[in-house]
Amino acid sequence: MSKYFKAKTVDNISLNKHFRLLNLSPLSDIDIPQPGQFYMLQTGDTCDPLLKRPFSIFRHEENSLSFLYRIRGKGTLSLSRLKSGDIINAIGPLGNSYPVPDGDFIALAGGIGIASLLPLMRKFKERAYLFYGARSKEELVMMDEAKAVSKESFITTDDGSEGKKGLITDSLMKFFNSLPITHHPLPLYACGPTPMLRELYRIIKSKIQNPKSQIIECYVSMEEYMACGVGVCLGCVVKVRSQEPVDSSQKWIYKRVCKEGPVFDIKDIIWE
Amino acid sequence: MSKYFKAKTVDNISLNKHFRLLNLSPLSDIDIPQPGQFYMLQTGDTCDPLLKRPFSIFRHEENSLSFLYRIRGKGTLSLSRLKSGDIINAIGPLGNSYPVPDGDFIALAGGIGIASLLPLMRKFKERAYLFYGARSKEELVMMDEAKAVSKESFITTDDGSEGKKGLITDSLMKFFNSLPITHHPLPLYACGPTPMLRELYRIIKSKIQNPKSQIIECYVSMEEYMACGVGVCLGCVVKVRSQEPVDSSQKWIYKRVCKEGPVFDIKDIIWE
Amino acid sequence: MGITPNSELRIPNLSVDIAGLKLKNPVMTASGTFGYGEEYSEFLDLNRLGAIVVKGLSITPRQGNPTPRIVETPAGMLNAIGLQNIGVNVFIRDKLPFLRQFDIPVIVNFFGDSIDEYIHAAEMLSNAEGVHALEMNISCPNKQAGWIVFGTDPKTMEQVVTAVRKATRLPLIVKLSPNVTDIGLMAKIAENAGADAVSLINTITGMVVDVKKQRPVLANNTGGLSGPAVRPIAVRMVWEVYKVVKIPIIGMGGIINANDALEFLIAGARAVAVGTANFINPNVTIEIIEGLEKFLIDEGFSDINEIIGSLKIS
Amino acid sequence: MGITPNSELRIPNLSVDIAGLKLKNPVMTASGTFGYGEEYSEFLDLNRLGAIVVKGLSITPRQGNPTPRIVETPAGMLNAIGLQNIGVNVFIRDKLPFLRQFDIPVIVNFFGDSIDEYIHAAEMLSNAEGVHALEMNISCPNKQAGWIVFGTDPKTMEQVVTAVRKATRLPLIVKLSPNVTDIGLMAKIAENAGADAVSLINTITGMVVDVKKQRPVLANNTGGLSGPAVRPIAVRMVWEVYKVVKIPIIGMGGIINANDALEFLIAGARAVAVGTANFINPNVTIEIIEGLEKFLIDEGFSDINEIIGSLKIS
Ligand SMILES: Cc1cc2nc3c(=O)[nH]c(=O)nc-3n(C[C@H](O)[C@H](O)[C@H](O)COP(=O)(O)OP(=O)(O)OC[C@H]3O[C@@H](n4cnc5c(N)ncnc54)[C@H](O)[C@@H]3O)c2cc1C
Ligand SMILES: Cc1cc2nc3c(=O)[nH]c(=O)nc-3n(C[C@H](O)[C@H](O)[C@H](O)COP(=O)(O)OP(=O)(O)OC[C@H]3O[C@@H](n4cnc5c(N)ncnc54)[C@H](O)[C@@H]3O)c2cc1C
Ligand SMILES: Cc1cc2nc3c(=O)[nH]c(=O)nc-3n(C[C@H](O)[C@H](O)[C@H](O)COP(=O)(O)O)c2cc1C
Ligand SMILES: Cc1cc2nc3c(=O)[nH]c(=O)nc-3n(C[C@H](O)[C@H](O)[C@H](O)COP(=O)(O)O)c2cc1C
Ligand code: FES
Ligand code: FES
Repeated sequence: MSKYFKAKTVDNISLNKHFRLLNLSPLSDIDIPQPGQFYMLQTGDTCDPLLKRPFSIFRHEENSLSFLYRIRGKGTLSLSRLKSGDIINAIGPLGNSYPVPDGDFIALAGGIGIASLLPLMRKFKERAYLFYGARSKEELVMMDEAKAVSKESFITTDDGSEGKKGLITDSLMKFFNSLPITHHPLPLYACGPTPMLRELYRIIKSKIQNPKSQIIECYVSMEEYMACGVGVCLGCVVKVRSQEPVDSSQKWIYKRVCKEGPVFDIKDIIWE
Repeated sequence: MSKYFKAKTVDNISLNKHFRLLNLSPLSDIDIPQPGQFYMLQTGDTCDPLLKRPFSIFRHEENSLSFLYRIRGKGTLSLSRLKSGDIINAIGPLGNSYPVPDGDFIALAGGIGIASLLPLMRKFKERAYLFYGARSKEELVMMDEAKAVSKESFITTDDGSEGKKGLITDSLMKFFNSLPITHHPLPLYACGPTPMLRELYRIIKSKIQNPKSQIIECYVSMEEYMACGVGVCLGCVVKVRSQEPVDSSQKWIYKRVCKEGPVFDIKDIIWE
Repeated sequence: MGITPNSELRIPNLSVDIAGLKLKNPVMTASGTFGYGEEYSEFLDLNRLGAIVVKGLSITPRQGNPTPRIVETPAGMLNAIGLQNIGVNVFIRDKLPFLRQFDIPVIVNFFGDSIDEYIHAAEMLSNAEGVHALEMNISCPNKQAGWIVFGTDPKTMEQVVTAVRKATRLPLIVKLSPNVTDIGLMAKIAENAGADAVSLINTITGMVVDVKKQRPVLANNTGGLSGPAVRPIAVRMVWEVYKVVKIPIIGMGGIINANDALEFLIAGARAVAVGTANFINPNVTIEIIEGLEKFLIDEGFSDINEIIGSLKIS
Repeated sequence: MGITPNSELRIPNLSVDIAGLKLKNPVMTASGTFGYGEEYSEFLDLNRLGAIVVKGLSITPRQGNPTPRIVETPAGMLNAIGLQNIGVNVFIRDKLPFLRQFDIPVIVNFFGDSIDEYIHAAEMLSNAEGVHALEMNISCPNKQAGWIVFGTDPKTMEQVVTAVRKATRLPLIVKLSPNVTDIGLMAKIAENAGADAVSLINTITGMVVDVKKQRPVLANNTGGLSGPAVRPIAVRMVWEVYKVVKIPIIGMGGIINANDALEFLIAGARAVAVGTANFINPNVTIEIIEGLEKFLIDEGFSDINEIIGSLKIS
């Protein structure tokens, strides 16, 4: 059993102009991925694109791995060219995973961030309060499944073409405010664009600073450019608060998103 | 009407492990190619492979261009991945073409060389004495069509799996020897690997040096690495005898295969 | 940043000045990749180019190297054409009349084996009608100095640039070799020796080995690397040169689209030249010009000069 | 050519000697691309490697540069990790015990901001059990000499190599910077200053610009280019060095398969190191070792040493 394996493309389904669902069938025994973990996928077969690209596991079934992705640049474009039968190399599962929630929880997804959160929501069916925001209706991929496995769902789009018009963090804020102070705090899992995570941190920080509110556990899946995905290149680091800093003048150290992450406690990250 | 145009892949048919037939439908009006001319075809859509690759026109019909190719390295491998609907850029028709034969003629094809000669044989139906050699039966692609349009055909393979076992130039030699000295000399058109062309030159030279034999017109299609295909990079040159050499100590100049060629009089080439 | 109320309606200014030449736009062709303009005139309207730079010329014609002369490498190519060219006289007689038809600056790239050859070629070209500027290719070895490459030895370069400067009143562009430790220093020497502009980068020396034959693939053993593979190196060098010279820079090396051209302009190039990409897409220069215009409109700039050297560094 | 009657039955010799070390085969890992061996030990049997070269160390730990630290380029990548590392002491305490389990040479890459730091690091590492050789990374700036890069200035390089040579009895490999005019000269200086081997190439400085932000993509502005894009340059440099030095050469730069490794060996490298390719294929070193063996068998060689430096030039 190796984390480096070949896989055959079963299909590579176009969901709309930007989003695809890639189904792979590994050609050897593989480890079972946990929600939040990711794989480095080969996207082409020449030296351009050169590096593998990281993608969260979206679904794992017996002898099948699925990835939900958005076409962004040349790597994902190249990935979108894969057709049934094509064989690619993959490395994974990699990184840590979302801590198991005790009871109900909040899942905050911005756009393609849903890819990383759905496995958690699927595993703990009907326990998630889903907050899912995207630019438009078209970009709210997998919404039906996401709603189906959630306890309750809150949807926003930037243009109002589906759900509420506005930012998903605003909906989250309202939700917090509507909860009775005595409500058992729900752990929160978030994945999405950095501005969303930054805003989330602002919200969480204000709650922490409010002596009346209970402290929320909050885990975020971080993104950084990756070269190796396995912890050797040191390309993917984020600043994390630390008691044992490298440099005594600074209270932080670099941690690798691919190894110590991608899931971090939001309070540990230094948001600049 | 531009020699630089986009074309849609109609299909890309696998003839066997090594050979493919690519059918393109140009998306704009194009010039009519002549037998012996070639196109520079885009083979991928990233920076690796970077340069276009040269391929002889194999068939031209209204709004359709076909290319017969052999998978050799990364460019042709990449070309073999094109699927129906994929759009590529192409430049052509480029280079000169085979001079029009007066009457009957000889077509000497080594392997994939058939791609360049078939259009000539097709255009002047049943006027060609075809000499077609390849490594094995499998590599004698398009043999049925080639035979069908020929007056007479002579086939050899290195392994004897089809036709005579041996070199095609030996068959040609025998044919020459069997012709009555008074036979009107047949113009000869050749395309194939350099060793075959070199051997052909040896044969032709011995005929020229034999005062009893009549001089044969002999045209060869030359291959060289190409970058531009249009005459600007000077990458594809061959040494050609010249009355006006650049350097007075040498009786040759470099000519561009892509511009003054690919078809040359065999006697003009300096075979080293 | 130049956003005016009706900026969407305005066509931004693309023209730039290089060494006293006024270019319609900053996009030129790179020497050796565009012949003498004829071949590509079938594919595009030369009048739309910023300038045309022709294949390098020497006082007498050259045969160049044996073949193979080119080989593809990952995202690049090596060439060892060996400076094959028709010579200055034949160029003036047979090629210049064609180029004179167009309303764009013609920049003539030239070289020599010795300082005398450089001087001689510069003089001959300076007297020809229709040559608007000279580009000295100094990436060739100096016969007299035991085949030291002019462009990699500061002293030798200073001598040859000083000598050519005296031999011509045309705008003089010195084309720098990237095969050096400190390209900023080389540019500074060229500037002090009287260059009106520098262009960079020429190709980087490389080799590909045919492992079965245990020989270099190129008949010349080594060749010059060009194409997208070298672009990050070229952009860095333009930026290094921009920091130390005042004369304009013509940037090149691996440009295949408008985004690439913008990298060079922002890093400090006042114009760019497109080389290898012409082979892939004969229309690429025109597409880049259109792409630059679109970028300026989209980003709200009214003049290309606003972005030249605008790189914000950390 | 070593064809013996039953050559098909014989397994050819792959082992080579570098600076007194005996390597099972000529395939090593390149510093900074293989961590301290632990991460990749999940993917391959480290005992099969020719040698392992660990991430560059300094006497004190370093945080390295802010992010983005990497960006992909055509057929290559730029990195500006900024030499983040755990420091010599933590390495000796926490990482060496793991590496000592394996029966392969451990080569420790190290660097400093000053000659003193180099000396100090070399001394500390020389006393540690399980360090078999040192590789000096001289592609870093010298604080004392106003941040001139050690490896691009002949004088500075000579001083630091001479100093380190006195500080250690371990085999000493000097890793050369490709950002120089004459890499042969730099290699010669390293040899004269006491190096037992040279390794090349380190990364080539490059830059990518984000044109919308008008900023370099990397937080450090520039980074080092590696990967297949640089391979033709690296092979040429190995060949240039091979012509002028007697000490062994470790070749690297863009190797992704056995064919690439053979290019370097034939051009004169006695061993090769694989860097960026590990990221793409964690098993690539093993596949290269197998590919080398296959090549020797197919081509009728009985010993890899027969092909080292066997390049026939025209
Ligand atoms: C742990 C992890 C899990 C991920 N899971 C998924 C997933 O399930 N589905 C999915 O669609 N995407 C996912 N991503 C993002 C995905 O890896 C990038 O979109 C992809 O690498 C872009 O490659 P490209 O060549 O297409 O784009 P590039 O040409 O490399 O870049 C295009 C644009 O995307 C940005 N970008 C590139 N890489 C990253 C990155 N790592 N982080 C942030 N921005 C980036 C660039 O800045 C640029 O603007 C994940 C990233 C990480 C780190
Ligand atoms: C005018 C012209 C017409 C051609 N017509 C056809 C055709 O109709 N069908 C067809 O299959 N091929 C044709 N070729 C050859 C074809 O261009 C090459 O096979 C192709 O470029 C190889 O590209 P690659 O990337 O797959 O191989 P590479 O990786 O570039 O090389 C693979 C092998 O092929 C050899 N090779 C590459 N290019 C050439 C070349 N130009 N000449 C000789 N050897 C070469 C290399 O030495 C190497 O051994 C033609 C070539 C020319 C010059
Ligand atoms: C085939 C070829 C021939 C070239 N000939 C010359 C030349 O004659 N004079 C010169 O100064 N540069 C010459 N160059 C270098 C280019 O002008 C340019 O500096 C280099 O190729 C980098 O740009 P690119 O990556 O866009 O090609 C040549 C390049 C190529 C590829
Ligand atoms: C992410 C990364 C980190 C590197 N770190 C070091 C280092 O610490 N010390 C060093 O001497 N070289 C370092 N290098 C350079 C490599 O060892 C090697 O010389 C270079 O990458 C060329 O080889 P490649 O093209 O196979 O990667 C690093 C390279 C990369 C890509
Ligand atoms: S991607 Fe290489 S260390 Fe994380
Ligand atoms: S391929 Fe460029 S001149 Fe012929």
